[in-house]
Amino acid sequence: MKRVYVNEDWCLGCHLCEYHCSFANSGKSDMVKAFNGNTKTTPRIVIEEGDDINFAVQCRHCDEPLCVKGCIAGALTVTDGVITIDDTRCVGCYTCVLSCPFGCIVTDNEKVIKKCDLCISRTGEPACVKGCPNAAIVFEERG
Amino acid sequence: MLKKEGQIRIPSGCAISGFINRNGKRISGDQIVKSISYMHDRSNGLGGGFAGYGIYPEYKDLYAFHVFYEDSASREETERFLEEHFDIVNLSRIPTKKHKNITNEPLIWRYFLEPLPTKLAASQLEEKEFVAQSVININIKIDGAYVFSSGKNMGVFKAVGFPEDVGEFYRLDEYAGYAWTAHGRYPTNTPGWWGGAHPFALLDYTIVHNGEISSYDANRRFVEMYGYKCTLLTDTEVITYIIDFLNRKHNLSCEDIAKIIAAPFWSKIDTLPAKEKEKALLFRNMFSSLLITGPFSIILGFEGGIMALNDRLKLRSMVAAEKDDMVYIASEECAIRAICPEVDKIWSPKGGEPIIVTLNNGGDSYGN
Amino acid sequence: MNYLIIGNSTAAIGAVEGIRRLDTTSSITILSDETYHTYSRPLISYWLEGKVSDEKIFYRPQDFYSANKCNVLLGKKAVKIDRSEGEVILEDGSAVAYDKLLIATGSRPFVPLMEGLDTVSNKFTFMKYDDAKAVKAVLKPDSKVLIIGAGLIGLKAAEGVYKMTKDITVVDLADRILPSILDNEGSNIVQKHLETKGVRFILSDKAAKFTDGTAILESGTALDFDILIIAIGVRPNTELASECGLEVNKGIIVDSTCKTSDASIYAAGDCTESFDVSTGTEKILALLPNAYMQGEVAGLAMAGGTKTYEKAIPMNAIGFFGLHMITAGSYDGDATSIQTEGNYKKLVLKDGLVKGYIMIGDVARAGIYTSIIKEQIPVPDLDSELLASKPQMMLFSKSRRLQNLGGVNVGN
Amino acid sequence: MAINYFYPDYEVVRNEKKCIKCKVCVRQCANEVHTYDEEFDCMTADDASCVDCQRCVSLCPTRALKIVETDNIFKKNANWSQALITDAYRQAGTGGVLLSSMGNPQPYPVYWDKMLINASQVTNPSIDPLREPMETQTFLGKKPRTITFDKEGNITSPTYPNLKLNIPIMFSAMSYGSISKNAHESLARAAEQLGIYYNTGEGGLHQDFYKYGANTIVQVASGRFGVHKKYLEAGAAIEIKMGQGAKPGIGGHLPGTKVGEDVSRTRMIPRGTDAISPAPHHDIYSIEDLRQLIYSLKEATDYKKPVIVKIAAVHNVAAIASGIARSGADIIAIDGYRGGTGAAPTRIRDNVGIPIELALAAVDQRLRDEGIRNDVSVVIGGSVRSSADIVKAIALGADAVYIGSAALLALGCHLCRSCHGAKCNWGIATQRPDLVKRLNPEIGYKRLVNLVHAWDHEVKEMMGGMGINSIESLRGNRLMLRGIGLTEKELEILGISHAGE
Repeated sequence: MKRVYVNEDWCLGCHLCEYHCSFANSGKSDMVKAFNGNTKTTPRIVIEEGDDINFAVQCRHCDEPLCVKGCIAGALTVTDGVITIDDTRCVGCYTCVLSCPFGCIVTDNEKVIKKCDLCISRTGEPACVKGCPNAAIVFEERG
Repeated sequence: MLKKEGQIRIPSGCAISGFINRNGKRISGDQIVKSISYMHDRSNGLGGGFAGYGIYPEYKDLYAFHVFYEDSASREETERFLEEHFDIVNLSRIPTKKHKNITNEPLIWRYFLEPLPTKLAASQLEEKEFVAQSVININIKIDGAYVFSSGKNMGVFKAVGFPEDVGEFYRLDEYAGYAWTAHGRYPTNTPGWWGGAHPFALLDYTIVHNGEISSYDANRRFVEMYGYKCTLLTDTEVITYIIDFLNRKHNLSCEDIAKIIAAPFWSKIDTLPAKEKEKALLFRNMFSSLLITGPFSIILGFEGGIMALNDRLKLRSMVAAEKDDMVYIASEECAIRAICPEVDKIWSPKGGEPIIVTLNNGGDSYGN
Repeated sequence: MNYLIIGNSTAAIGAVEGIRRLDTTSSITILSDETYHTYSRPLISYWLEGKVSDEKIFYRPQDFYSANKCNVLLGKKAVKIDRSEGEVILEDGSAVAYDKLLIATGSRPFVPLMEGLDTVSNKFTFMKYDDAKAVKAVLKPDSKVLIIGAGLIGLKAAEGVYKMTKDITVVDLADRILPSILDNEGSNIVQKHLETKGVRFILSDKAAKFTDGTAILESGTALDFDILIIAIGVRPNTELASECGLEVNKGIIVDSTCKTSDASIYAAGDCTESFDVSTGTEKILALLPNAYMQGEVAGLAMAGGTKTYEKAIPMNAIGFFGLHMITAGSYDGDATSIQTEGNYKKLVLKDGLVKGYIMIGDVARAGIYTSIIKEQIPVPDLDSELLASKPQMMLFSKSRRLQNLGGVNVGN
Repeated sequence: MAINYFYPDYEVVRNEKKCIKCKVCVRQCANEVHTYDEEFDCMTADDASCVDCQRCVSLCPTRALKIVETDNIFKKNANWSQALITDAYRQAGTGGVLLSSMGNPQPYPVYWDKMLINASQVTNPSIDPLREPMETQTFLGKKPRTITFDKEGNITSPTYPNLKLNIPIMFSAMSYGSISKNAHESLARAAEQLGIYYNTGEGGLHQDFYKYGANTIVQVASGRFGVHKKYLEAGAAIEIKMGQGAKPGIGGHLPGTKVGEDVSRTRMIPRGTDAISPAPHHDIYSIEDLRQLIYSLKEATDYKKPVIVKIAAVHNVAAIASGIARSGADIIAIDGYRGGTGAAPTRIRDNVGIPIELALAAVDQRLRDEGIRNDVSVVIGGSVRSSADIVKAIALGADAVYIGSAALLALGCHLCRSCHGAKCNWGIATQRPDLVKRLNPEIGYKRLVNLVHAWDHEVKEMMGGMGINSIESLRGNRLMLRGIGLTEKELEILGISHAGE
């Protein structure tokens, strides 16, 4: 299946992916509205920055997803390889945060957790990939 | 005022026809006149002409110069030049018949010549080169004189007018040759000038051509590096020079010439066997500026044969036919059927594939 | 092939999903002594609190059994396993045959003998849906709730009733709360947080005797209550296994495919023992993720698969009144801890490995630590400077990152 | 001193309503124009540092930024332009030579834009490149003067090594050092995919790029940086750089700050030292000396590689080219005065040399007049900006073109002409690792391939329009061009007629 892959050699640490992710998940029609309003959407992608190296991390959509297996509420499910969260079931216990080996389950002040759904329901192409200026994250089939 | 040939580039559409008897049997000129007349609508009256091979058996070892003069002054100057360089065995006006559609005719003279041995030796040139340079010299340097035919045992007859009228004017029924080519002209950028009519000839090479080549200036600027001077700015002229250059200066055969001027596509070359590929690659690379693109169908006449060739995309019509020892080529089938209703075989040659016909018996070009 | 599963909770569901990955046709029968569609036990406090509706307490969608072609026998209690006949005898005397059997009987609350307990009318344990329903039936605004046990269940019960009543007292024999998952500092932080919400704690004390409505503690303190919740601990349901002669220690003994000492009988979940890689010991790890993972491996093994589960560690993610904490592994070793306002983190190293951690407040990306413990990645292979600061992929070597973030076979 | 203050040339305009303070501009500007002020929670910009490279504008996700030219003006003066005045102030302050980069930006006539291309109508059909073969493959190098065969038809006359180009476009010489390794990798990979060539420039060939040797032209310049036998053998052709259009008559200077470990090894000079290419080759003081170097290089490579001699287009270019053609060079490359550079003295860049169009026309005609045009191929560069320029160049007589600036544009260059500052925000003209990584060769090479393919496609469309289906029939076909707004003299030099004639 197509997944988002990171090539840290090309990540500039510009954080655009974060902003595109937030925007994509904000439900707003315009990026300015998504950020200059009262509520800001937490990005589902995390940038790690080092001295010479940067990279973005988001849900790997594991073949053996520990988050899904450990979910106490049956809120995380896999459909065609894509792991999604059902907001109405999540109780915010964070067992998935405990389980995810990549640290890709994101929490904010809201009750439920947030995670990357590959923008499947919105554009078909992950917004982070589309917004990356240097192809440091790509959406492709590998292996 | 319209510029004439030599002052501006002249594109033109046209009709061509030609035939050859493989066994060298001589055929009356009225046949070729009849053939070309069937393509009347492919001409516009601004030029017609013919080339006949094997027509001067009595002077077969002499160069036959056909010359247009605008006035007697140019004739005198030319004749002085000829006397200086050649032994003039015979000279006369070319016999013509008054024709209501042929007007403004220049003085039309014919000379049977051979180079003066002393002059030839002094020039350190080969005989043919000596003759060719002499022709070019007259044409460039002597105002009002134009040599339009200069081969042995062959002759070009051309004028402003429809080709069938030109044929009558020159009384071609009185000539017989083993090969004939004809041309009806449809130029779009000339008032019509006798010298500009086809065939275009140098030595025994004659070209009749239908088309408008788009590679003209690339071709011209290349051959002009090698002593040619394109004075008429016509396609026919440059094609003739290219053929002369490749055949006479590089000793290349008609087949090879076809591979250069209508070169195979690179994609085709890639598929050839190694040896052929090497040759084709070298030809295209070495003579890249002699590739002729744009539409053309030509009939090249030369001593002992004819070659017909289409551009490699076949952007102009051309059909060929065989009947016994005759081979016919024309822009349209009607022109063949007119003189040979029942053919053995008729076909449309592919673009870039030459039809080369030479006389049997190693070319008894005199047909006796 | 006839699969039979005793139990209808996490391990059982894991097993069904495991079996169906390999075998989509054979019959699966599920026995449950409860009468509910499979539901999530940890959700009962949320249900009681009203955060989870009647529909959402279910662990899997309503069409789960039909979609997975399961024959479910609800309200049927298994009383005996007849290994020689290959069948399980139910309370009503009927028998259900199996080719492969999974024991997923879970655990039950431990209620010690306490004087006068039988006189208490509103006394509850807090493990099943029915427990929560029973509490809800009597819970009124201003009910005085007494909870015996300051562990995970007790405190979740406290949170569960909190919406209705703030009058909550928690008593525990230990000197601190959540002793099974937190260290002293951590316990203090959480206790303080709960106390700011109004929960009262009486620690290092225990109920000596009860009358209906009053508990007398060993210290002599008398506590009035309307509702008593006993959350002292749990015991594995191993009787079916031991009675039919399977090897049982504290829990049922299983191998890495969850097979018991009988090749056609498997066991998974809270009723079994697992190997804790953080301490190197066998122990009962009564945790929902562990139950699922064991159930799934058991299901796969029953259907002929070879996947093993051997990276279990104790771990917990839980929150009380908005304060989140995630813990894992063992705290025996060299600890570094950082405490900032509202946040606490402790990382324990031993023998060149990360053995355990506690994160309270900021729990972001804790799973990276969890994986380091489970995968037993040597500390020298990690960026030691970054290790203590926060969990991140940058801790790993470039080649490992490449494998994890750019490679294939993700998550295996 | 107040006189040393220059009002910034450009101003950063930020639309505060659109700005979401994502700070991409802060992170991406190597000139540190943008900052985020924590105290006031606002974005600020230092206009004085802005070079108008458009990096921030391009990356701003909400399109909140634009750069405008300042409207601060000196008193108007048609003679003393503001730029000249400022330059005088600068030099009065520093005493130094002014430096610039990329090509001459002054408003001299662009002859490409004064020539129009022909198309067929009626008498001669145009050719549809989608239906008919349309050939742009070409060979560069000396052609045999004669051809002979033995009895079996095998070729017996000598032939010469030629470069085969699928498309008559090559990437100009740009050294590793002046541009980044990722830029070089992009060029190399694109050249390989396109079946064309890129050029090492005078910086040697990085060890990682020997694998692209079959599509590499290795350059030998006056500094001889990175030249050794293996290097010469690695390339498909060797180019002797005699001059560069952007700075005819002078050498080059790569500051030591750009000579890091890799550049040092590739150029074979100590790390951190300035790499100075002398103005002349000190072993070439005459045409005879050039012949010696040409044949030395041919000897060294067993006569298997064509040798290119690259010169700047200067006044006497036709005679110089003729001399080169008779010195054994297989290809002459001529670089016009608009050609780019990583750094050049401003006055030289803007005032020395002649337009490539005129140089090309003069050289092609001169070589034909001497009958030696088929002995050499002619490649031109120095501001070939589009496929139309290529068609015109070939019709004037070029065999192929070099593109440099256009290739860099494909890689993201915005022609801010600040290469000499070495802080290229697009990761091209820089060696700073954090900036170099901004040019991902995976993207870069594809963009180059796209650009060249697009241009090739357009060249084919125009050829088809002219009724020409092979590039060699366009070469030197000046009838296909007409001048517009040109003087008789200009038309004469270009060898073309005026539109309407």
